[in-house]
Amino acid sequence: MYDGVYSDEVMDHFTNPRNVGEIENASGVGTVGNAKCGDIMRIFLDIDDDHIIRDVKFKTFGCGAAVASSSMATDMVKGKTIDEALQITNKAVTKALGGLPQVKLHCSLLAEQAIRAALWDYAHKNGVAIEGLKKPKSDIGDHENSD
Amino acid sequence: MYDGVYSDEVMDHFTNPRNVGEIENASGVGTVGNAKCGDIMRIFLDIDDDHIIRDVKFKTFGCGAAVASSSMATDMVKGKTIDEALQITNKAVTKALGGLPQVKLHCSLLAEQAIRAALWDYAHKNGVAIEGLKKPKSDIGDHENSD
Amino acid sequence: MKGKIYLDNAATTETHPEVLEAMIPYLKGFYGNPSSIHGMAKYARDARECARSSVAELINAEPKEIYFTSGGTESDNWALKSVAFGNRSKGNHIIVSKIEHHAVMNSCEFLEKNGFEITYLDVDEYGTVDPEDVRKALRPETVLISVMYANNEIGTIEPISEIGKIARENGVLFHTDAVQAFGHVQIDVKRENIDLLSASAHKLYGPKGVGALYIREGVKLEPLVHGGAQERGVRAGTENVPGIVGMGKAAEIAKRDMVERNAKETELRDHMVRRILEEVPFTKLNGHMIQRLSGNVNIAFRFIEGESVLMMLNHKGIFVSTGSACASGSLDPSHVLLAIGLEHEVAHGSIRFTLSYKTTRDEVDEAVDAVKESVERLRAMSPLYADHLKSGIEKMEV
Amino acid sequence: MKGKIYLDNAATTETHPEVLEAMIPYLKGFYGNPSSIHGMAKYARDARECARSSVAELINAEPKEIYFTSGGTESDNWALKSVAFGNRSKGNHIIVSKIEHHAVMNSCEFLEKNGFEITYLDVDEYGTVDPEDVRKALRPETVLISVMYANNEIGTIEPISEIGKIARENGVLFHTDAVQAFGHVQIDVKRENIDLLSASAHKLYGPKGVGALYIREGVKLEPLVHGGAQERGVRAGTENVPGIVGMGKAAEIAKRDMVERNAKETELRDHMVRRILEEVPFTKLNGHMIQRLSGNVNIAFRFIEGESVLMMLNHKGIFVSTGSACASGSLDPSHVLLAIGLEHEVAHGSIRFTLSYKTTRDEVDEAVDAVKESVERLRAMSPLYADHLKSGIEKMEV
Ligand SMILES: Cc1ncc(COP(=O)(O)O)c(C=O)c1O
Ligand SMILES: Cc1ncc(COP(=O)(O)O)c(C=O)c1O
Repeated sequence: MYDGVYSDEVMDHFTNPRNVGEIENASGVGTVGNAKCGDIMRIFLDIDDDHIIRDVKFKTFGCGAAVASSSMATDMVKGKTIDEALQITNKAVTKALGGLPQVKLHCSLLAEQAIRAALWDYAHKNGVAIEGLKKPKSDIGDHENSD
Repeated sequence: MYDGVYSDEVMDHFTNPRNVGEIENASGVGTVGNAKCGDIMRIFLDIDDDHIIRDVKFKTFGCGAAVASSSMATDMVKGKTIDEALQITNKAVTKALGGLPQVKLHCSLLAEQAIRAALWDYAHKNGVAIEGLKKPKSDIGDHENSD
Repeated sequence: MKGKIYLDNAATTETHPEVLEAMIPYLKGFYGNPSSIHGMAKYARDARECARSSVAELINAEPKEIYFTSGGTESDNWALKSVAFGNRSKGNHIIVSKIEHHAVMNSCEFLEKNGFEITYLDVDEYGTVDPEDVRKALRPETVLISVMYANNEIGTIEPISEIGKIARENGVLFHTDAVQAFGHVQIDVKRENIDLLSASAHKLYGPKGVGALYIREGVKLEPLVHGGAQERGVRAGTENVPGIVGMGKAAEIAKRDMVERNAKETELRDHMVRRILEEVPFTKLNGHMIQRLSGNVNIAFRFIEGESVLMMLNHKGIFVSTGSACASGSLDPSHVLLAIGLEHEVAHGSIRFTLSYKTTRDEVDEAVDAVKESVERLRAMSPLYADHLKSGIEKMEV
Repeated sequence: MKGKIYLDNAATTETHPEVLEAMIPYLKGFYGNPSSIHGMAKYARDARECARSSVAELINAEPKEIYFTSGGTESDNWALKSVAFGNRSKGNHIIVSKIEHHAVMNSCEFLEKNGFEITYLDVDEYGTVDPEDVRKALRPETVLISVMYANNEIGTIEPISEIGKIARENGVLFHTDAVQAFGHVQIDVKRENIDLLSASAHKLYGPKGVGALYIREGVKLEPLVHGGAQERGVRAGTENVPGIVGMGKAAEIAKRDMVERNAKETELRDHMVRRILEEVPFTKLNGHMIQRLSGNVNIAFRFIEGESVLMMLNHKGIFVSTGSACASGSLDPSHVLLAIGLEHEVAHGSIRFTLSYKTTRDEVDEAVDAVKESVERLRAMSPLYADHLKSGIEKMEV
């Protein structure tokens, strides 16, 4: 399937994923991806008044790289400010995972998008503007009829 | 090279060919084949007044099947009358050899033709007519310019 | 691979010890080129012809109708392309099923680019082609029907003799990709009116890199690979003698052991299917329940993605597969699972377990236990499962 | 084959013990399909990539420029046909030499039937192509030049870097059939401007049924064999992993031992040539004296036919060859020997002896003694020799 195989870091985050779960009454929730492509990620953020991400959880339907990317990305944004979290790109996630196979690079992009979607949700709910954040494109909402 | 390989009979006649040589002042000599095709057979006959083939010798340039066919064919005509010798076809030679690979069947035909050519030579020299014998076609004479 | 459970025998099999033993002399002392004239060639030639007979016998063909190739893929390519290009003056239409292997599919795509028209036949929810659909698809310009003997992903066995009959009645050549069926199912090319049949050794406990194309006597094919006069002038290249010997031995063993192997595998297969369907909720068997390869179990697990199941099982030393091995490299769900009508999500959550004659009941049970655990873990992280639970529907159709 | 003297190493070689040893694990425990995702696949994949690097290193290519095939013949077919059909819009003209292997020749014949024009370049009496002839044959519609690296019958090494230079300067793709040269001659695809190069493992103490095509980065070829995504999507089919591992090992050993092997073979070759030419009258060396494969001796013996020499030697356990092994099945003398200007009779009387790194001086001497005896016996039965003696000319040009 791959030119290479998964790195040890990916395997570690896949077999022992960090931050799995949901947050009740989360400050923001973002869901991206669709079942047609085989990946759906949902990220829950608990953001305090100082705009610091106090807690983060995820649920993911997807391959090993999708799970590992969710785990790594959530770990990376935890404790960060919103501005800092926005700096965390898919490249950074991929790098932290020790690389991903070419065909799996989109998984780290999904993780980036899921965080942004959750931040958007937070901004939207709280009526705040976050500079540099755009409305998320692919949401779970349209996955059933995105064929 | 072959679908099959040479039979034991062929191998025996190839490794211990019978009747190799020449006959001085032979009653008839026939040469058939050409170097282009890789086979030349020359047969010498010693025929007595009763039209009996007293002795027969051959020289052959050619593959294993050509040598074995010459050996077998000469053995088969030795002591026979001219009429009997004319009955010996390439099929009989092939059969006596325990069969030949498809691509080598022409070797037994050459042997038949060489005997007929030698008989023709005898008939021609002695002014006798042999019923059922036609002028040989392929002779050594035209091999150099038969390209 | 001690302590490992290999359930990916449709991808490739372990070479049978008897097969390897038969090959070794030709990898060592008897290394002659069969096309040479000297003594060293004779051993190679005899061994090759012996193997040809064993392969022929397994499908009731004549030895001279068997041509060795480098594998199933080459056999498929040869059959499709040579029949197509060789009959251009007669017509440019080919009929295949929607669930063919990529070796057939991608040859068809190539032929389409070169002016051929391909009809891709639908299959029903079990992956079965309806022979009547074959008949209806026939046109005056149809030159070939190609329907696989058994599917590599879902194990469904196709109604080959019915299709063969229709092909023969209509004077159209019939090819079947029997790579998964060869040696696993009783095949009779004469009775089933098969004109061309592809086989591969490594799916039958033989070596990789060798296969065969059966070409019915009287059918003329332009070579795919031109060159020397090997294989009666239609497949050039120095023969892979050890590989051919291995394929022959594998065929011989298959003929000897087929009934026994099938009985054993079928029992284990049905046991595995029963346990999974009973013990893991929201699952479904893909493929036909009865017209099915004895070693094939293919299950759709809802709400989770197959590769992650595969990886969890892998972590436990259990080797399975999602789509077919060669489909990989792509992210699309298997064309076979879509053709039997699965939703994308369900197709993504399907796993193939393929047994061998060596698989034990303990292995199957261990695998099922591991599957249960992995599926539970993954569902616990699945947003689709969470949504489903919230939706309050306890049971649902899958 | 104890007590036998195998001098047919251009037809095929004995697998090197180190090669077989390297292959065995992949014929046994590590049988995974490299396209699978699980752990069993990783061993196969790693081994395949390691082999790819070894093959690349031997010719100064990059690993990603090496594509494994089923042998030299497939590589030749793939290169010629895919370049031809893929560049139809650009042109339909191909330049090859008159002494190419049948894999190239018969692919050309097939292309001619499909509307391509082929220029067959003459060679000189030593079998050498004149690079200037290549330049002169170029047309605006030329899409490919294919000249073999070294000839399989007479061992002549062609001026590849000159031809490569002309091809590159003129923007025409250059393929070389290096099946006989790969691992025997120092090849540098970069320095020699080679775009495509065919190799085969079994001519280099590797296994039968595996070869490679080097495709320079940037050159795009349509697959010859369509299907799964193996070999970066251009050569489908489950990989012959043990074979590929064997080819890699053979390449690695060749890189290590080439200088030593060549020195040893060259000395024996020259000794053999010298003895035959001195001790057997009416003989001649076919091919180039210096630009020659280190293991190749090809001698024309006048007045006798080659196959009968071969059979006599065979009887004594000495294995040699007349034309190339794959040319057999035909009765015509070798097209290579005719191309260097031999008369039919002389071409028919030519024998090829090809040495290996294991050949000893004693074996060579025993073979020469046997040749002398066989040639004498056959000349004694030859009508051509008799005529020659009667003609009274004691010495003659051959
Ligand atoms: C020059 C040359 N090209 C191509 C081939 C074909 O290689 P293979 O036998 O591996 O198909 C051979 C040998 O048979 C050869 O000598
Ligand atoms: C149905 C089917 N056809 C063709 C092939 C290709 O065979 P091979 O891998 O021997 O090229 C396979 C297996 O990969 C298969 O399962």
